[in-house]
Amino acid sequence: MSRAAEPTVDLAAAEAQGLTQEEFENLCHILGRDPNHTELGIASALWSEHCSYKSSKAYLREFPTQGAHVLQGPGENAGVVELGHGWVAVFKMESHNHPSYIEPYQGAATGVGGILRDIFTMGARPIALMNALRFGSIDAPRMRHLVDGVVRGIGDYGNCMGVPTIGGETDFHPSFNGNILVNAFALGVARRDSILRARASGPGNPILYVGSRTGRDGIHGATMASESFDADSEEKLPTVQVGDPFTEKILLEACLQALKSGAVVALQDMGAAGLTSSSFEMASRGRTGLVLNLDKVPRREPGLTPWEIMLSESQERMVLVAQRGKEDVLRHVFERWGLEVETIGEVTATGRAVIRDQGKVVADLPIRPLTDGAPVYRRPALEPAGLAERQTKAKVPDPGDPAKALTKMLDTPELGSKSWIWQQYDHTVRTNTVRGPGGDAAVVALKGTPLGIAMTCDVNPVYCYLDPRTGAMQAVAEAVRNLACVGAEPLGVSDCLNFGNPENPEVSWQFRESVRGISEACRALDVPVISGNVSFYNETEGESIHPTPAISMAGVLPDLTNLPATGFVEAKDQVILLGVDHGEHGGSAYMRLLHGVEQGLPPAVDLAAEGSLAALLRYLAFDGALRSAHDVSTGGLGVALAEACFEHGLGADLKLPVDPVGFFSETQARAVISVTPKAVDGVLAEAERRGVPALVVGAVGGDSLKLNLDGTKSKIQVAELHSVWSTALPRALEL
Amino acid sequence: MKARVTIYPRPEVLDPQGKAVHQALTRVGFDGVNSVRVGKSFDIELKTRSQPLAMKQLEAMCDKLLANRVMEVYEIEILGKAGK
Amino acid sequence: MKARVTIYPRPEVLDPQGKAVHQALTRVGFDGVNSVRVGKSFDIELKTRSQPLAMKQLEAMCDKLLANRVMEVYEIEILGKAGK
Amino acid sequence: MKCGVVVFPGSNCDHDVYHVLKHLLNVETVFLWHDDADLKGSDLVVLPGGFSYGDYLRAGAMAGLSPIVDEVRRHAEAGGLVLGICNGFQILLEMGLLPGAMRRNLGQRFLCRDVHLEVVRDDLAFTSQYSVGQILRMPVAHAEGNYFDTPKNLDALEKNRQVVFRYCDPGGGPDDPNGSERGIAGICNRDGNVFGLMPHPERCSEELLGNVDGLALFSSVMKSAAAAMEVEA
Ligand SMILES: Nc1ncnc2c1ncn2[C@@H]1O[C@H](COP(=O)(O)OP(=O)(O)O)[C@@H](O)[C@H]1O
Ligand SMILES: [Mg+2]
Repeated sequence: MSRAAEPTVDLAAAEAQGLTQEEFENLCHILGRDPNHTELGIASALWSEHCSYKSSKAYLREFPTQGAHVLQGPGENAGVVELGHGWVAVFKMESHNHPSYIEPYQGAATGVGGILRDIFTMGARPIALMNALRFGSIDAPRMRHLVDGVVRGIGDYGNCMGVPTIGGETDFHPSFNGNILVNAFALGVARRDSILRARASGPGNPILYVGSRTGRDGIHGATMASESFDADSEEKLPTVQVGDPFTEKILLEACLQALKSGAVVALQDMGAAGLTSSSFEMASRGRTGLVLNLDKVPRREPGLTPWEIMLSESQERMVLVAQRGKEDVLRHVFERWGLEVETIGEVTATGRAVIRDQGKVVADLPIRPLTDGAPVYRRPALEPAGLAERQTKAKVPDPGDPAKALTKMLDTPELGSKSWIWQQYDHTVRTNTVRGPGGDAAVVALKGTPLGIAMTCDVNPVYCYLDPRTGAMQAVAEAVRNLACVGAEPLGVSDCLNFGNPENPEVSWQFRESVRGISEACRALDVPVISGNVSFYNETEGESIHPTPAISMAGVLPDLTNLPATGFVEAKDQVILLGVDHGEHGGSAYMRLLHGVEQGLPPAVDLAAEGSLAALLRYLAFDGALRSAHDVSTGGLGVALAEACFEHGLGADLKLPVDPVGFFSETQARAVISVTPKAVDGVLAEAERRGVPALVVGAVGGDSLKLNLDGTKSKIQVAELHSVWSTALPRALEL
Repeated sequence: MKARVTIYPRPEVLDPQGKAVHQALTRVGFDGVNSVRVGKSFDIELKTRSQPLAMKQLEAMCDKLLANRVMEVYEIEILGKAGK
Repeated sequence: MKARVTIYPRPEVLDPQGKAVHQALTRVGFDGVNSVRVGKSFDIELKTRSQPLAMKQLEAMCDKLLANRVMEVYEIEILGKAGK
Repeated sequence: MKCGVVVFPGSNCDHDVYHVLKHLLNVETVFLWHDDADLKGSDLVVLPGGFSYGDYLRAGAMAGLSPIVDEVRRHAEAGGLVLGICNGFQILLEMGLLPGAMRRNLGQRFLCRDVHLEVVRDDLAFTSQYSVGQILRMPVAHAEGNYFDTPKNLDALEKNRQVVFRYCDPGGGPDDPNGSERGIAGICNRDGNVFGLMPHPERCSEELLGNVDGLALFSSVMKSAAAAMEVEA
């Protein structure tokens, strides 16, 4: 194409691509001239919120990222922690919110595809997936369609890949009516010495393009993820990215095989901002430069401009830096798997990206000034108006018959079983799933070792709305607790920070507070942040979502012999309550679901108490004393006890130290465990030694849950409760 | 009134199914194929006997449920008055 | 030569997909529907410009790969000479 | 005894079956690449689960045309053992080595959960370690497992004793998680040397996974192979 046909570059063009006046001037200053159209496209993609983290970077530095187990913290495609026995775990969580709202099936599917590529670019084989989903009210427009599409999209992609989806979170809240959240998590394993970092090093080394051909898919995706939805969003729709899990599966196998050849210097997937961000990031990390010849890029359709090729977000594509002279080895591997492979450029020592098309240079940009030199903003932050009012304690109505109230709570999509979702996910493939979905944390065995790897993801957006700092701390604390319930030691966090528009000072404040809360909790509980993702601009028509700093956490179990169950296992086992209730109902499910009130301070987080509780649970699990353990979280003791009964359809006869209101209180740092009668004394003594309040509240047995709440008696058949709980979600979906 | 609705991915949208079928055909020796696109087909029998009404109903069905306008296009063909 | 191959479950085969679509249509208010069958559609562009040859190739493709004769039937329609 | 596990592009239970055969049962086991028309002397050929070629047309359709498939057919016709699990079963149907076809699940969705199976045949090389009427628990994970054939063919299938496993409830009563005709979960050919089933025995062959109901299927094969060898000797 002739350069003359290119659109003119001026401030208006820059603004149309998402740059501010200041950023545009800065760009011209860096270049020492005006950029051309392609260069402007590249720079605005690199400086988009999604790629540059310009509004979050300054705050994210607060996270603790070091630790004895950490091999790679934030900065690469995914973080890496040591598991032992020469193995490492590689994991990350990422958002795909905007695409999933526009086209739920493809948006969610490609979200899974993207997070999987982040794992295998590091040289690790993905072995587990999780997903954290936030939908609006089930009756909101399009919501059932969104739920259906997102779940099918996640399932079809992960299932076809043969990576089990073993856990996640699903919630419904009106603050997500116009902007759902789809966060995908993947974890892989590798031998310690086979981890690869995405650094383009060694000038003269060829750059290879592998995988699907390039089309016009998702051009501007990164910019779209950096804007809010409004009425004319439909107009700006890019070509929807379609996931091709079959191609990704062979890409995975071929890449892992290619890595074994020793001929790969670096591997990077083309995610947001496609070839632009992948090539710039690789060269930036390697402190090198590169030359790309766009003629060589395999294309799906004719007539793509350099601008489009550089910004396309076609899926299932990789850039690979090969060792010079060993290209043929790699070419052979990829061709055997039937994949396209092309040499599209080479690494240079110039520190510049020189992009050529049909013999002409179409872009020539310095790399590090555009990556490391991207703008950094500390946006003005302001406590939300009306916060104090929101935090005022509301009156808590008496529930009447506790069993009836419990039934009503379990009869909601929020607290009902999520099995309708996870039965659509293959969670048993790879034959490592020791604990699939349905418990506190999922666990996979690591073949060839005695080790287990546990994982969970947690956050309560209502808590975060009422007090982002406490809410974020609670998310970390709950994740640690969930891991402890299976006896796992936490190794690291990958966070996925979903917020509204950061240019809104109230959102900026929520973000800052949340990051502080995560940092504080991670420090206290000794879990470093090793990777993560920020998703801003989650709002519609000016209405922000509730702040949702999702926390995914992975941990390790030294062996799997004594793995406790989530629910009661055998009659006559003694039920012990760990922790004490403080009657906290700010943002509780009881107040929200039964009384429509979302007010007060969220439950306080006592990090020391959480630490002791988790240590106790791990000790008891390792010791073999724990028959079952389940933490108390959303819905309080009532919901935790009901869930404990469901696993084997076993009832319990319990005298609890709470009144009917306290039955649903969400005070933290608590768990319900069951142990054999013989083990009780030892468990109580250990709890006392560690300063964890412990009380025997009754025994497992029978087919009903019998309650004595401070004198109020109530009883319900487990089967009756179970049938309500297990069908609540499909009924709400009108299936 | 019987009608057939045919739904295809928009031309610019990736069609992994079409790609896979094309490759499979080539693999088993059908090398005379230039391209394959895969779509869905719905044979719908309507109560109405009025063609304009049928068209209107079918268009509404496509817009509302059958097709995903973000990435698909549809065609409607009336097959015959009687349920043939 | 452009052709369209349409593949449907045999009439005697229960079509749960068609049933599900029918129910969904009814749920969103389209109550004028008697029945729905769901099939697949393939738009195939062939190199040949001979219609009889094209038919022969397409039939072979259907028998060998595109349709499962245990439960499916196919129709072939030539759409036009040029890759329109 | 030597086992061969076929790897199609998109197979994803290949390593799971390999693990059971090689590591749990200590049998010589090799992978067989779809593009090589060579069974490497395998006595048992396993077509594993997964999404061969993405299952983009119909599950198993495209894999049914791979170069290795002709060898598998020859092996089967010569009386060799062939086991198809999940996608492998679908491929055997598409190849015509087993009768019938798979529709989408009645519920239209992918289904991953434990199901119960009634053992209908215990006189096959694949089932000798089970007994007729025994109830097994096994995981399924599929979207197209809704077995179909015409009533006439189904009658023939039953008459020829080709139904091997049938879905049931935990007590042995009728159940049908995916809508399969007559609750059919697994069938064999007339000679009983080709067996296909939708549930995944390889996913329940280890104590660690909380269920070993599937292991006997693989050990049955080993046992009958050992017996056959004794006869030969
Ligand atoms: N989208 C999902 N995908 C997979 N599993 C899910 C999903 N949503 C919920 N689950 C599973 O359902 C169970 C209940 O979830 P949740 O109530 O969030 O657990 P917890 O309160 O212990 O974190 C968990 O085992 C979780 O892994
Ligand atoms: Mg929990």
